[in-house]
Amino acid sequence: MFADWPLLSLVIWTPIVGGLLALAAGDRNPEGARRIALYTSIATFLISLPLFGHFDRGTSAMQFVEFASWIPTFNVHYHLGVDGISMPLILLTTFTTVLVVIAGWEVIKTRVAQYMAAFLIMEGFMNGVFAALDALLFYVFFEGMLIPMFLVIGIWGGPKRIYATLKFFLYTFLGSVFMLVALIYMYAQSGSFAILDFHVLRLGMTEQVLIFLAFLLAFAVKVPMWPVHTWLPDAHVEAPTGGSVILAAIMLKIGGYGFLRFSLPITPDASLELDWLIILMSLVAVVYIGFVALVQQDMKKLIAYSSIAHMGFVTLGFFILFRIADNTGSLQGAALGIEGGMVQMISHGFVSAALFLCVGVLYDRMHSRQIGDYGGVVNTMPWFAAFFVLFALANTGLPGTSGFVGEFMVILASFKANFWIAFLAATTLILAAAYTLWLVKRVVFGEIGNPQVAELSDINRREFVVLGLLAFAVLLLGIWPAPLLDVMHASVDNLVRHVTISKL
Amino acid sequence: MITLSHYLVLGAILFSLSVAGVFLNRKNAIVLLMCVELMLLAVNMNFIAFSHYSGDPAGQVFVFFILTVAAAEAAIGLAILVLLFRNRRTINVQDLDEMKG
Amino acid sequence: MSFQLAMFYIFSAILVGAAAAMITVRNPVHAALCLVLAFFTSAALWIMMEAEFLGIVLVLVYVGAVMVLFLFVVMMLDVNIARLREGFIRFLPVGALVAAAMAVVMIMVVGARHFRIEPPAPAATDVGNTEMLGRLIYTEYVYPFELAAVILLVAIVAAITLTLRRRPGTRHIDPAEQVKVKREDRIRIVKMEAEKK
Amino acid sequence: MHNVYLAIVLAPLIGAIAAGLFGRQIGRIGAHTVTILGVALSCLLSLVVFQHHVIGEAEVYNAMVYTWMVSDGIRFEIGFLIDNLTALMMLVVTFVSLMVHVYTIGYMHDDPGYQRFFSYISLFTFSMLMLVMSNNFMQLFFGWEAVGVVSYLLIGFWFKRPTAIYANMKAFLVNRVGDFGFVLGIGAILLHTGSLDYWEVFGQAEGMARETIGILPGAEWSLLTVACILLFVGAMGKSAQVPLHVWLPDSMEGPTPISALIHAATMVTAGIFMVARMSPLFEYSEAALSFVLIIGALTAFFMGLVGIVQNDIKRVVAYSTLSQLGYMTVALGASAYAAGIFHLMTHAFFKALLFLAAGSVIIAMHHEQDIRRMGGLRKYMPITYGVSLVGSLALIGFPGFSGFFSKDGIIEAVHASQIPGAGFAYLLVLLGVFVTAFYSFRMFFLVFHGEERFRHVQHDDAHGHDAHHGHGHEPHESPWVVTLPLILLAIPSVLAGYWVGPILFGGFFDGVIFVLPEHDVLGKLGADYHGIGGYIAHGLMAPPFWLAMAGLGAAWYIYMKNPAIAARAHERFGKLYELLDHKYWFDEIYAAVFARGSVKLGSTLWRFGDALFIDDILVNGTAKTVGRLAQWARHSQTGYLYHYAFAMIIGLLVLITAFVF
Amino acid sequence: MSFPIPDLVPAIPEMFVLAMACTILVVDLFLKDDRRDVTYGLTQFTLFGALVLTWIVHVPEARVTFSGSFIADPLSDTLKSFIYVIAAGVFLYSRPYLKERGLFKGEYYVLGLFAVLGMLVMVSAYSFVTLYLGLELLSLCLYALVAFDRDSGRASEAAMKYFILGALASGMLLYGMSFLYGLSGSLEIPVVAEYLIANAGQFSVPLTFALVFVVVGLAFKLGAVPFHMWVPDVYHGAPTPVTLLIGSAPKIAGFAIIMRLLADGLGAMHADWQGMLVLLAVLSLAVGNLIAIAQTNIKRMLAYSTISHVGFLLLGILAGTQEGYAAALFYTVTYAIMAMGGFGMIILLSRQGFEAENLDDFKGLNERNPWLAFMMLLLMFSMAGVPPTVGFYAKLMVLQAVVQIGMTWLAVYAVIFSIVGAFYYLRVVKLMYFDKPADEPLPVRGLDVTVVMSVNGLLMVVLGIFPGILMSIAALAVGP
Repeated sequence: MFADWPLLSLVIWTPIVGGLLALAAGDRNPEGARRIALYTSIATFLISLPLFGHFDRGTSAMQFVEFASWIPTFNVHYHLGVDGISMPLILLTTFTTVLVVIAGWEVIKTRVAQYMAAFLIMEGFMNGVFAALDALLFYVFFEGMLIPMFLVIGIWGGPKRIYATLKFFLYTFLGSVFMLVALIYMYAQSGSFAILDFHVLRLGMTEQVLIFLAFLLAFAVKVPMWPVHTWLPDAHVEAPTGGSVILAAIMLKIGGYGFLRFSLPITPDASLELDWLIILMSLVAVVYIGFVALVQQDMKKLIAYSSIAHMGFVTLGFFILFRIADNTGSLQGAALGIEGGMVQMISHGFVSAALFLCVGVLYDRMHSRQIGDYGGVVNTMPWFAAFFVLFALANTGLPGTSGFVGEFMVILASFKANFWIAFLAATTLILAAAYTLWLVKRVVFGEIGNPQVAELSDINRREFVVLGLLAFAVLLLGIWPAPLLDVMHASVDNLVRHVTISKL
Repeated sequence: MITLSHYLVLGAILFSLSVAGVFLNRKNAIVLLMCVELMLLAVNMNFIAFSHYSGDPAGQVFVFFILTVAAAEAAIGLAILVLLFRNRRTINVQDLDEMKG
Repeated sequence: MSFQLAMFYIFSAILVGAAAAMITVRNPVHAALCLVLAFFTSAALWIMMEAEFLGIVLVLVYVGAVMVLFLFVVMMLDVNIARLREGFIRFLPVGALVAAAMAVVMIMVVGARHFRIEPPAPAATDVGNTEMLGRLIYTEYVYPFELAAVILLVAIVAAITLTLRRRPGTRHIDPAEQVKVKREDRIRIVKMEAEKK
Repeated sequence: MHNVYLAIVLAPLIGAIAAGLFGRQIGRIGAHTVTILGVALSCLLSLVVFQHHVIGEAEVYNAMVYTWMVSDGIRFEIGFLIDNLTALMMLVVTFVSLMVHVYTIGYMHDDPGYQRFFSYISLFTFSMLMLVMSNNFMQLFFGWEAVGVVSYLLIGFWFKRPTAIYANMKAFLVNRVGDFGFVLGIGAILLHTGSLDYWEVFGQAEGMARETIGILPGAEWSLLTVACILLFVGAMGKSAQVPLHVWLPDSMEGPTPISALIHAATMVTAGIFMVARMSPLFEYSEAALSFVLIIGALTAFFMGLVGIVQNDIKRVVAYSTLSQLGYMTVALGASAYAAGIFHLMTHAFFKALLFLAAGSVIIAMHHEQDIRRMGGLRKYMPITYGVSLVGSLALIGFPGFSGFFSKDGIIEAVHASQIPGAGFAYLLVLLGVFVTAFYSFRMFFLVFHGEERFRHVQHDDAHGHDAHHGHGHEPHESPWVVTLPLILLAIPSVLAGYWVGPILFGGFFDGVIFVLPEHDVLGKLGADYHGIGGYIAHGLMAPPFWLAMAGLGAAWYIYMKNPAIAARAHERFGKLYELLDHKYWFDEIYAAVFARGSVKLGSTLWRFGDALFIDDILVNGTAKTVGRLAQWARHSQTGYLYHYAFAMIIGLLVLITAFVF
Repeated sequence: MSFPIPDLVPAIPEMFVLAMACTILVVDLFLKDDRRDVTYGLTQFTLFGALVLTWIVHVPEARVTFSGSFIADPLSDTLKSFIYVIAAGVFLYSRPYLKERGLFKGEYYVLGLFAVLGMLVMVSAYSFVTLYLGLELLSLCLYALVAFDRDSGRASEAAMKYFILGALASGMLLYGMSFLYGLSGSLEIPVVAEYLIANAGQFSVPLTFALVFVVVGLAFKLGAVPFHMWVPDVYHGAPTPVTLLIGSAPKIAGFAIIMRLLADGLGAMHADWQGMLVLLAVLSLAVGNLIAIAQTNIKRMLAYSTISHVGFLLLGILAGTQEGYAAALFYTVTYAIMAMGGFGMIILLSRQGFEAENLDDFKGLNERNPWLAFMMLLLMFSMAGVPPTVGFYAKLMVLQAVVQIGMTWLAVYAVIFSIVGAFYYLRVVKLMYFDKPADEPLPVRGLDVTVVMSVNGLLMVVLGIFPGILMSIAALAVGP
């Protein structure tokens, strides 16, 4: 029965309407705003579930398609649909937003309505990004979500929030405007803004390279890839917990999603030509950022850098396929890399969200994110410590947790491409373990570091629910990733086939 | 014979002079107003010349309107000048720099 | 050189000289007078081009009204002339250079061959220049004409708005106010409690 | 049998979850009951399995439990491969684990983290079983990492101790270096075979051996060699082979039961097991075998040497473990996989025994671990003394004890091996025998014989777990929960060796371990095997026995008879002593190069790469430049009318000159 | 002699506005200061009536009357409608401000209406004469209005600068027109256009020469670099309601004369003026956005932002295609609405004796009045061109037009500077949302102002979600 509903519109607009309602509830009625936000986010999550349940795993075609004319002048349509690549990301978004709402329940004390509204509206936009099949619609959502995030960091952020949020906005804006030009260019060539039309648009090599670079800039900033990553640590450090969670769990994924939806299928030849660049940047992200993460003194900064390193795997997995074809002469393993990247995105959504929430839990109690201010947290917060260690291990890619699946797949795939790529990628096993466990050692273990730590109280029920849900997700995905993978196969196979056909 | 070119050159010289007047004059705002009048004179010269050499009266009509507008402009310009003087006790162009940057 | 050409050169020379003087003289009154001279000579040139009406209008309206207005304002404002001339020489070279460049460029264009056309033979019509203009203005150009009228109206309104002011310091009696006055405006009854000893 | 296998794996897991998540609810007794029941069930069922496969000679079982995922046609599955090797390993693991569980009741009974501890060791049992029962590389890696994590958690069990949480991180990281290689090895295998299933992979081993891979420009290496060496790097991490051995001694920071379980009997032998399991791969790569052989030999000898100078009772045993792991590795390298596995098994028993006995001593000494402050414990702890003697004799390979059979098999195998480096390895393992005997009995004598030094040595807080338990009491024998496992372990420590015939020469591993005919050293030795008696008799003639005796004698002489020699030797060979005392400076070098080096590199990259270059120069620099440009540009707006007009004229002129002419 | 009475119908809206302006002028004379609202009401009625009349007399075809000096076509009617609406908004916003400062006088409305009339004339101009007269009518009213606050030195200084430079620009425009007239022999735009098409290639030097002057004149009116220098000073110096007026509706009229002169009249010389506009656009984008960053006064900042928007607007025009013109029209209209909102907000935040024209005056607006802050937020993001606000579509259309003609580099250049631009718009948002208020709570404003501001702000989003309508209107207006 659900299959006939405009599910995608619902997952986009329900939170937006809910956000406006929360806004209307006003800051004088924070309790009402919270409840509206909670119900809306849960409702949205429930609405998004049939997307998974009724998903036809056998086809790479877009599903749950909605189509309506939007801007006739430009042949732009309100065209929604999901395939195996975007659908999991929508679920991730709706799931994470519920957590964010709960996590911000009593922590946010000022301007609650605006806070909740910002996250709900952002959720709608992000769902829109994943569901849009029209490039302009995509772009509108892509940019639109910057606004609430800009405000979230700026209003509820830390002391250097203004620098951070401006940097975040301008960086992202910088990347995306070039994409806009590229989209317009392709519109000029094809007379349509439909992404699927772009996929089959024939483009010359120079055009492809330029379009590819434009996309690269947009998505690389979003992912973020080295060397356009420096906004992320700042944004994360200054953002409130919820902001960090959304930023890490979903916004970064949009960059990765963009590579799959735009860069690879639209400019396959340029991707082939320039894959070395992406691979290089990804490996730098893994290795260089791994080392940088090692020396961070601020927990959030450390996790932010770790995010960059983990996202390096995503991009590596996406762009490894040409090398595989080149090295082995077959495409065996190409889908492995891409699916690995996809799984890594989902997993990183859970793990980084969980880690940021953990830091948030500590921050709410001690108002410090400095690693040096902690020590021996396990003595006073054993449950918290258990969760933290679990998520930290997931972050190091421990088998049995979600963090393992994607990394494993990408490393295996990259071995098919080149030994040294795999070698550098696999250093994450050491580096991620080093920075994460060192963090754990300094924060969680040891004697009680200072009197404040001795006063800490363990997580309350609300926090337990949030972290417990994430722990469940992390373990479930680690123990049985097949359901997630099954959803992707058809789309990824189709993508691989598509990408390997030259457009020249 | 006097060719069209003669008048046009004359107009051009007048135009250049008026323009030079606007940016050379750094002291007296009223001279700026006069320069504007001179510029319109140059334009009028052009129109009349073109009108004369093509035998088309429309140019002269335009000049007529330009003269009217110029008179109106002069009135408003002088009013502003008077206002300026009242407010600032000066019409020194160099002193008109309260707003910059 | 024909007489006309000679006259043209003479008038032109005066015109250019007057214009140049206008932008360089120290005293704004002199500048205004130079402009008057420029208008006169222009009028002469216009008349040479059979634009008699406009020539006359230029003299009557411009010299007679506008320039008088200028002079009036110049004298009314009574600015310190000496101070106003400082620094003129300093900016002259650059300014003159640009102006000269401008003139050269413009002359290069307008002096080109295709503008060297002869004047048409005077048309033998019984309609005079003034009449012709009159006809045009009230028929074909009635719309612009009305607009010109509006512009003049605007100029009047604007000039009055900007310059007419009631001096706040001046005292005047407004009979209407006096008539409208009510008891409450003038007298206030204050109730006071009896003083307690 | 499928459900039996599943039950074997899941029973400890359920115990772990129950004790871990609901520890507070079920209490201490509940926690140890549920976990011991779980492990006991596993152990029992393992016996059943053992009976089924080894004695009943059932078919090899290879089946999938569930599909973990499928990607790109590659199936990632969870499944079991049960054959004789697995059955043996299962038995060893569950048995030792059960013993440790029981022992823990006594050892940990005062500890506040009692339930947590049981949860961890049960979880470990589960992970280890997953590892050994796996039928594919993915699950192997899962178990591989899972045991590493539990080891991490257990080493840091006393999380308040800075040394413990340092040691556990170190252990995990060093293991990760190994895993790094291991993952790449899996990648190499997948590259060629496109499958992660053992059997499918083994079937293609020959093809893989022929395929080459260019790693360094110009150097084409056999893919199989690369894969095997990479896999072996994983084994080096897990089984603590030089140079990745540094974590194992430090891991003694954990409670003693886990030292016995994880860091002696089971987890550290995972590497040995893995290589044996991969014998069809290693066999085709002589280079890899040679590499294994040499690494093993180095470990066996040089780590043993370090054991001589250690004074911490657990560290001595730890170095002994390292050395013994070296022996096993040597066996693998010599293609005597069965010998390696055999030694693995016997070692599991006697080393667990030694560790637990050491633990018993530690309890008795109130958590004093320095053997220089012990002595003369024989009369206080007769049971412990007895089992320690058994364990030590087994360790040094005294004829008739289990260690003798397994170690002798290894040494003979190396002697017979033709693999490059075998000669060198033989020399080292021979010398190792002397060293083993020396340090074993050095410890034995210092602990149980001689002066009762614990009476006059001032207690140094730094060494004590609990300084208040003092010297008021005499040392006394441990409770039955401690001694019972000791006794139960002592039995196989002696008897397991008598199984040497079937295991080494009797085709026990036929169809499981694959050996190329030209590598088949055990086959060669087997030709001379004529029963246990002959084996022992042969052993009595062979140099290893005499070397062991020499070691034992030397220890007796130096530490019992004439302790002054020790001091003199200490002075005389100061440099050498220092080298050994610092464990060849591995820790210091690693700390300087890797730990501090990467921190330094990280902060350089951060400060100069991220903060300075990208952020300050590129990002903020651009912003600042734009800002400065703006400030500069706004001066063009001077406020002066004539400048404005001038700008217009210039603009006009430019347009004219640009477009008209 | 006989002379046919011209068809007056198309000009009815203009005549109505003129008549009403004169009426108001007279009525106002007889009104006491406290009944000045009548003037205001009449003014609004005039605009409303004119809007209605415009659509009553509207026919889909172009009608030329008054001997070819007047044209009514879909473009003019569309633009006029926007002019009425925006002017009405301007008057609405201005009222409280004027009242508080004793500037609430009939002259403001009369001059304002005459300015509107000037714009109408420009929009409908079909000959150089009408075009010039309309332009002057508008300009003269604006000069006077800038100086309207007679006691403000800054206002009179601004008026002086505006006046002199404006006259200079008019002179240049006229000079260019004189050549066009001299060469083509006509003042009527279609005749000039025909002449150019017929004599393509001839007289290219003097024609280009004339074109330069015309372009300079137009560029000045729009405020394109380097003819932009009056913009900041005038916006800054003028009373805010006047800034509001100057900054909004006249842009539409400016667009109209560009359409009439460049597109209709000199369309044959597209290749020439395209180059010039490229230069102007490139400079405007850079200078406008750059200097805006350094501003502390929000009126000045918006002035520079105007300059940068003009750069964008020019991009649309220089494309020279129907899409380009439609894009430019869309851009102009949305910009006018945005500017109205932006300056309107300054008025709303001002009160007697206090001009909220420094950026710092916006500090903490979200705490003082979240709704207004939200509206300003929408306006700022719209100006920055961030979807889903309408400003994005404006930029999108323009960029699309530029890309369509193969000048992708120009699009790239434009977007780079729009990033710079985003910075200073964001700074306003930052002040409103992230900083603590330095000022007391806002004075209570009338419902009308609040409603209009809300409409104005929400329009950014509504048009952003449904941009199709306005796009169709724009496309229809510039013709097939």
